[in-house]
Amino acid sequence: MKAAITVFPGTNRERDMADALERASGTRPTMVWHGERDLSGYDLIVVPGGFSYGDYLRCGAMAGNSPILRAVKEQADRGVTVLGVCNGFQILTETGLLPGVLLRNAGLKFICKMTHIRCEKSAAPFTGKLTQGQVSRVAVAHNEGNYYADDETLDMLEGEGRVVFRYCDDRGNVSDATNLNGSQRNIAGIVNKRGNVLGMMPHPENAIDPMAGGTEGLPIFQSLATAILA
Amino acid sequence: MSLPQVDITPEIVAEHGLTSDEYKTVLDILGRAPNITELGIFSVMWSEHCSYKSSRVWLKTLPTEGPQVIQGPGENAGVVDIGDGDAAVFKIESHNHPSFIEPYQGAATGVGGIMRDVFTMGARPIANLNALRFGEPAHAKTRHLVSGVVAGIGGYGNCMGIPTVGGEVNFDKAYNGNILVNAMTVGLARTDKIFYSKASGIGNPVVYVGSKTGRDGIHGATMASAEFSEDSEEKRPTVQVGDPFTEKLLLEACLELMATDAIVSIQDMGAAGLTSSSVEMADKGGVGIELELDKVPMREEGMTPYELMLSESQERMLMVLKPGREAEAKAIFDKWELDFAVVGTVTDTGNLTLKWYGETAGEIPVAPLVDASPMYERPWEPTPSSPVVKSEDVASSLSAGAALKKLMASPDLCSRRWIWEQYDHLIGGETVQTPGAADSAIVRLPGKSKALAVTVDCTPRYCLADPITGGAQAVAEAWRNITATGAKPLAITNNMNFGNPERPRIMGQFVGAVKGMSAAAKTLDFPVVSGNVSLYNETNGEAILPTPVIGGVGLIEDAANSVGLGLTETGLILILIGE
Amino acid sequence: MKANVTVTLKRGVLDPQGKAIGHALEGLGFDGIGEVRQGKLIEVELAETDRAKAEAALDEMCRKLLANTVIEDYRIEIAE
Amino acid sequence: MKANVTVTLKRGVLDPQGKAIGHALEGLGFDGIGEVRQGKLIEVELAETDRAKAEAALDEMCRKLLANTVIEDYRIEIAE
Ligand SMILES: Nc1ncnc2c1ncn2[C@@H]1O[C@H](COP(=O)(O)OP(=O)(O)O)[C@@H](O)[C@H]1O
Repeated sequence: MKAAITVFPGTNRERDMADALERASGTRPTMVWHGERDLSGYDLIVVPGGFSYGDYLRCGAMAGNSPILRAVKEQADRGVTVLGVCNGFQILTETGLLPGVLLRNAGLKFICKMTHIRCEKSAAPFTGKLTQGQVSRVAVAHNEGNYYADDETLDMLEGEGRVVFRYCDDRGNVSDATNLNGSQRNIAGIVNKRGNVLGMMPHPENAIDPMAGGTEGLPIFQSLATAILA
Repeated sequence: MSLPQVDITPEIVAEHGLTSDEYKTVLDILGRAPNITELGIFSVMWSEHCSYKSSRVWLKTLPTEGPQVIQGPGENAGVVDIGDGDAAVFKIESHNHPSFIEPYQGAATGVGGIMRDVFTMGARPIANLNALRFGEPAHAKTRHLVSGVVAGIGGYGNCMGIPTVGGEVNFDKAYNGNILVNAMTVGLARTDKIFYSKASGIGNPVVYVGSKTGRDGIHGATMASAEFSEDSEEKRPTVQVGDPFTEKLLLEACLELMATDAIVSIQDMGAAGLTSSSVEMADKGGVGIELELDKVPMREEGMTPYELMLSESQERMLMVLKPGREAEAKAIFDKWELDFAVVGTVTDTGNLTLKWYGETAGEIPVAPLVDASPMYERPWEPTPSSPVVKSEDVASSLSAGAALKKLMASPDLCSRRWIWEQYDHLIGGETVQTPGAADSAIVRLPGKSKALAVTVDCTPRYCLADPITGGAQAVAEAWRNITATGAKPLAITNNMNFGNPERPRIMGQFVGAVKGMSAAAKTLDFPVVSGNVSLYNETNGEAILPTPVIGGVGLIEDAANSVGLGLTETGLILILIGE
Repeated sequence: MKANVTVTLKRGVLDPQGKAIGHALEGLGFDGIGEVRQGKLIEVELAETDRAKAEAALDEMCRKLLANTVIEDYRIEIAE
Repeated sequence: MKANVTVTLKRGVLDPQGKAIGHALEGLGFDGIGEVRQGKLIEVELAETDRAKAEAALDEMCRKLLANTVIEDYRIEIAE
């Protein structure tokens, strides 16, 4: 698996992401600096978490306008698998690769904790190793993770089965009480129409180690490794 | 661009906080009257903050050595050997006053400052901690201050991508008008790649990197003097706005350059900016430094040498490079979109020489400036001993259950989850014991099985009742919190927060705490490798509780063996040990 | 030329910050506080001296970067 | 009554957001961008109908909550 991780000024979870991908696939991904314009030759492109450009103006806005994002878009259009996590999700919505936006958390505070998400759809390349309804304990760490889209868009996402993860409790119950940031319909992750671009707020890459965070994030990376190696 | 001419009147001298004796020493050192820029430099260097003039005599009595100590107090941070060629680099620092005035930015820039101290030494920060003291929960300002400070600490640390893994919080009315925000950073370096601030190599370039210099933090009172009246009605803010994004770039750029061998020495521009960084670098190396101030990257128009030397703008560093390495260094800083400017050279004059478009804007011999910095043996009174309260003598009408509930709900003991959830404590994927999970946080070294145990501790009410015992207790608690997780305590850093040292009662608290801390650190073989002193924490003559905060660091060879607080299964046996 | 760009949330998009400010104002004892909304003000200095050209450029800046038109409206005002 | 309060950083205070926006605009190919500063816009609806009283109340709101006058300036505009 040849994976690229994009690095912007202010990106800070690129190493966590590289560790997770390496653990699942056995190969170390390549870090690609934001000034690059060509991303051809990779099977997987990951836009990781952090504070690209300080999260100034709007999270993801400046990175979303950078040259490398044009390259990400090109590859996505050609069907290459693209994963955006946290700031990466924000960036992908800013570029229009995914619909909606991520607003400030409803509680107006940064939230860092372990939480649960429910897999709504078991499908390659992102969730092939998860079963539908499977609950995973993963980390969240964000200030703007409040997913918002108008009702029409939300209905379309639901109708097309594009909501991939929702915030839930440890038994998979989805309710207002488990909606930690105010997201519409508890949405934690969505895919594009074609199914090759996934954006999610939680950090599965911080749940790959029995000693720190547990290992319930690992199946996502194993899904990618399997789907892409196959 | 001519130099402003300012008459040095007794009022201006007083506004710069120099006593008449101190000013006489200035005249002796220079053999003439200083100009305004030179006066500003003396004032900054001899301030309590830089010179430790009230505390130095006592700090010298602390134990600072041990086989594990690579660098004790005196550098940007302390350095401790943790085996296999790895070193832990750490320090704690206060940002009390600014955090009271503007809680978010004050706390944020405090965190930024302490991280710079650590990565200046070549260490990548791996953990942040914070020790906070607020007024009573019911006080009108407390809520606002707590939420602003916590958001500010999180805002800076989260953006930098360094996990904030521990801390402590107390509430007491003594802090109503003077909160305490102490931030600690622990970093990781290789023992053979530690960077120091000692300048050397006559003719070597002196380089400025980071953000541009603005008029941040230049003291309002001084600015109001006639010659700076441009907009004197608008009092200069004494609070800086932090830019964690730029600092993250600065961190990466510095570490990238440090991986080469181009740097001779490096010093961050902390509170006293260009002044203290250049003076310290020159003094440590026994050399002179000439600065061409007009080359300093400036954020605003019309800045004067005085302002450039005194600015407290954040996210800046000063370095001495090996000759001919400027282009290579510049390429790295260009890549990270940071300012880079060669602003001077190392000289053999022993002087700090300031140039302004070719003209001399100031010239001060460095050694006398540093050596003559005032040191006071302030009079002090021992704290009268308070009667010991025996538990048998305290009548309680509460049942054990009710007492437990009351304790658990009290502001000083209730859950701190509300705070630590606002801090990214998981980034890096190495936080083996998270906040609340153990007596100290455990952060593993990337790619290794060993980990550091880190904690901050102090119980101010003990220190008020008996500073000696309280000072010792803080050290002992840090030691216990580390050992309780299975780690071996290595060394400490301390943040001495006290009231006005010119009052013998307060000075007595300081002296007592140092004595207690010293005794405990000696007994436990737990030396002090860095620290910070914050005095004059008073409002309207009401001092804060004496608060000598201890930051402790320990080592555990296998993080898998670390122990938390949680009762992990039923049927476990509880054992009480100790007296 | 100096311009002020104000970026505000579209009507109908929830504004938790504005709501929190409203609450806080009530908590401070201010009466009769209705809806409170928070937006951004961006002041831009431009070398451009032609007003129409400046406006066109600013409009493009807003669409490309300064506002996210999925949720935000913007307004451009040329100051001088 | 409706009022717009704008809160801006004082002259001389570092504005990291403004700086980053300026950079980004240049990166997008916009020329002649001078200083960019970012501030806040707060729209408040008030039950008060007396203009002078509203202004006084708003001034107090700014000093107490909406701005920190150590680093920020504020401006009040009554819209209608
Ligand atoms: N300001 C803070 N920042 C981060 N973590 C904190 C802070 N205050 C307390 N904590 C964490 O909360 C937990 C409980 O704190 P405390 O009651 O002081 O514990 P203890 O008395 O066991 O030292 C600890 O894990 C501590 O690190």
